[in-house]
Amino acid sequence: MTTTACIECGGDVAIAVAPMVGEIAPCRDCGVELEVLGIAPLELALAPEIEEDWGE
Amino acid sequence: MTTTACIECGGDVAIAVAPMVGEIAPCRDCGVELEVLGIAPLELALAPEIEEDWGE
Amino acid sequence: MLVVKVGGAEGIDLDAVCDDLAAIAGNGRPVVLVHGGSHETNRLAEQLGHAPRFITSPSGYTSRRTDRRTLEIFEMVYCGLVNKGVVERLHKRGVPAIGLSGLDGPVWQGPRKTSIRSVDGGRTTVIRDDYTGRVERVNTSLLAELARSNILPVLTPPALSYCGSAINVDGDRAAAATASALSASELVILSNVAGLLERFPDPSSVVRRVSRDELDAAGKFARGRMRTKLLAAREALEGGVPRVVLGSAIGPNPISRALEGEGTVIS
Amino acid sequence: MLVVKVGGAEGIDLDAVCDDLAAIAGNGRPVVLVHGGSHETNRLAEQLGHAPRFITSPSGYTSRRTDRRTLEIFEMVYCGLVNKGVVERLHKRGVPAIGLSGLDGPVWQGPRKTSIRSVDGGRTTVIRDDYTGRVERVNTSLLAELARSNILPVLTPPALSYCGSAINVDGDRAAAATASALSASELVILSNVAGLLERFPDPSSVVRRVSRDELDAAGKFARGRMRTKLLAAREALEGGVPRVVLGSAIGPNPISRALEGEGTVIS
Repeated sequence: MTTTACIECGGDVAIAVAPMVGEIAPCRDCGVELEVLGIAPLELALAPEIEEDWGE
Repeated sequence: MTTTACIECGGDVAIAVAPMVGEIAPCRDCGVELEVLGIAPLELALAPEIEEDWGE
Repeated sequence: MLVVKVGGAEGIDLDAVCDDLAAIAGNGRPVVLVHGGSHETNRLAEQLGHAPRFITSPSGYTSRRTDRRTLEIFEMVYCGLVNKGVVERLHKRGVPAIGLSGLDGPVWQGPRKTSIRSVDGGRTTVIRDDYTGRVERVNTSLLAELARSNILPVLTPPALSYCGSAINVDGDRAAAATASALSASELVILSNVAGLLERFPDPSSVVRRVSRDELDAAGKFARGRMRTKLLAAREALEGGVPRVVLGSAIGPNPISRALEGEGTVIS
Repeated sequence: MLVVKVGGAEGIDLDAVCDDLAAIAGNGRPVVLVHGGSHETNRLAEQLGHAPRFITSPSGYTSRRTDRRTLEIFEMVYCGLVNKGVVERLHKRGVPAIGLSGLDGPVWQGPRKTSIRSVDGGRTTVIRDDYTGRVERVNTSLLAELARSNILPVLTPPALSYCGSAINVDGDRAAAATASALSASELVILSNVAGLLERFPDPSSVVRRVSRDELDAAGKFARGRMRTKLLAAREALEGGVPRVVLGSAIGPNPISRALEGEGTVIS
């Protein structure tokens, strides 16, 4: 794992060494969930809310 | 082609040397249409009427 | 009431057809759509290792050899892929639609042929396990009920045989039977051909007008599927439909262009 | 009104289900059937080189990854092969039937999830091009109209999203929504499992009765799809359906056996 700065609070966000686009990375400090939008360069954004219901 | 006896009039029915099950063989004498039901031994029967309309 | 049949040949743009259909239905005209799916059925049959086979009847009509496995592949494409694809497109364009095969209701009933004949290389054979037949009865009360609820019926083969099995039926002739049963004012049959062509495949050789009495003579120009379309046109006219147009499904507003006379007008 | 959901797992005998259904409908009881098709969909997806993939949600629910190509394969099986196969079987048994997907009418509408989360190997990812959602609205007037005409509705996913696209929805929960909307007296959910099993997969460990208050506790026994069935049962009870039975579709008269209490009765 490696870390990067949280876009909300500047705190530490643990990121997989080889992150996948779409991967969720929670911020340990403020608790928001970030989504990896781009890898090179690394680009993060607030992850969309969980919609719990599921298809067939 | 080879010939066999018509089951209706006893006349000559021309049959392919290697007939196919379901093949139609008309009788030259009485004109009925016979269907090959079996090959070894050769078995003939009156062919069903033509139903002209067609599917997609 | 307008009945439109759109074929399933390659290159037909269902989005363009549905754009046009949404505009026509949006103007308040009740419409019933019938569609085909032959190209996609051939593709899926190949992919599943059950290659499509076609039968030529003693009088030269071509049709799909429809054994049980083919019927299932046929249903997957016609009733699944194409039918629901058209229904989805119409909803997206604000037109409430309902996709029905002839089995459903049932909408289409008719006799299943107990046996058919196939001519191949000069030899004629009898085939008995073919699931094909013809539409004789149309469920007009169900279709009228849907029209009253402003829901556009999107119909597709197969039909239901009187003995209760699914049967492959010709979409053009099923559309003609539907147009007759609903006393439609017009039947438009769209395909990947510009109409009846005097010199097939030259699109500029479209025969623009054919009267009912000229239908037999016009038949000599017809190749392959066009022969069945002329038969369908005849059956629609005999069923009381005043006007039938054979037009091209290719390009924008194909239905409107046909209604304006682009293609072969038969009346 | 009775709503029956029959799953699409391997080994389920649709002839036995339709025999039983014809007897029940023949006694005058109005019935709506909902069916699945997962096994055949997996098979076709493999054959077409678009292998099925399944997603596990953060809270442990499993569902089919439904990209556009999967949705088309899904429609070919559910709306084509299985739906028309059931409709044909019912006609053969003298029961007029109509096969409808949720798109048709539309019968089922609901929100499409703009994004879903998938947990795989401890890593969670957001997926946006998934065509899944939930049934919120049921077209009761269309279904009631069909019941009045003595035509048995045979329903199948997909549903229609509010933005006009086809969405894969859970068949058990769609059946629960339908049972609630139609004020059904009973909902029977049949699958290749004898009911909620205390010691999965031991069929003798069927939990015979679960009251509404015990549903949460019973949840700890549930594995995989059974979790969604319990959720569906809860939603049906909350929707006013007095009795839900989770039973086995295997063997003769599966519906009647479930109605008589064979399986897990939740009320």
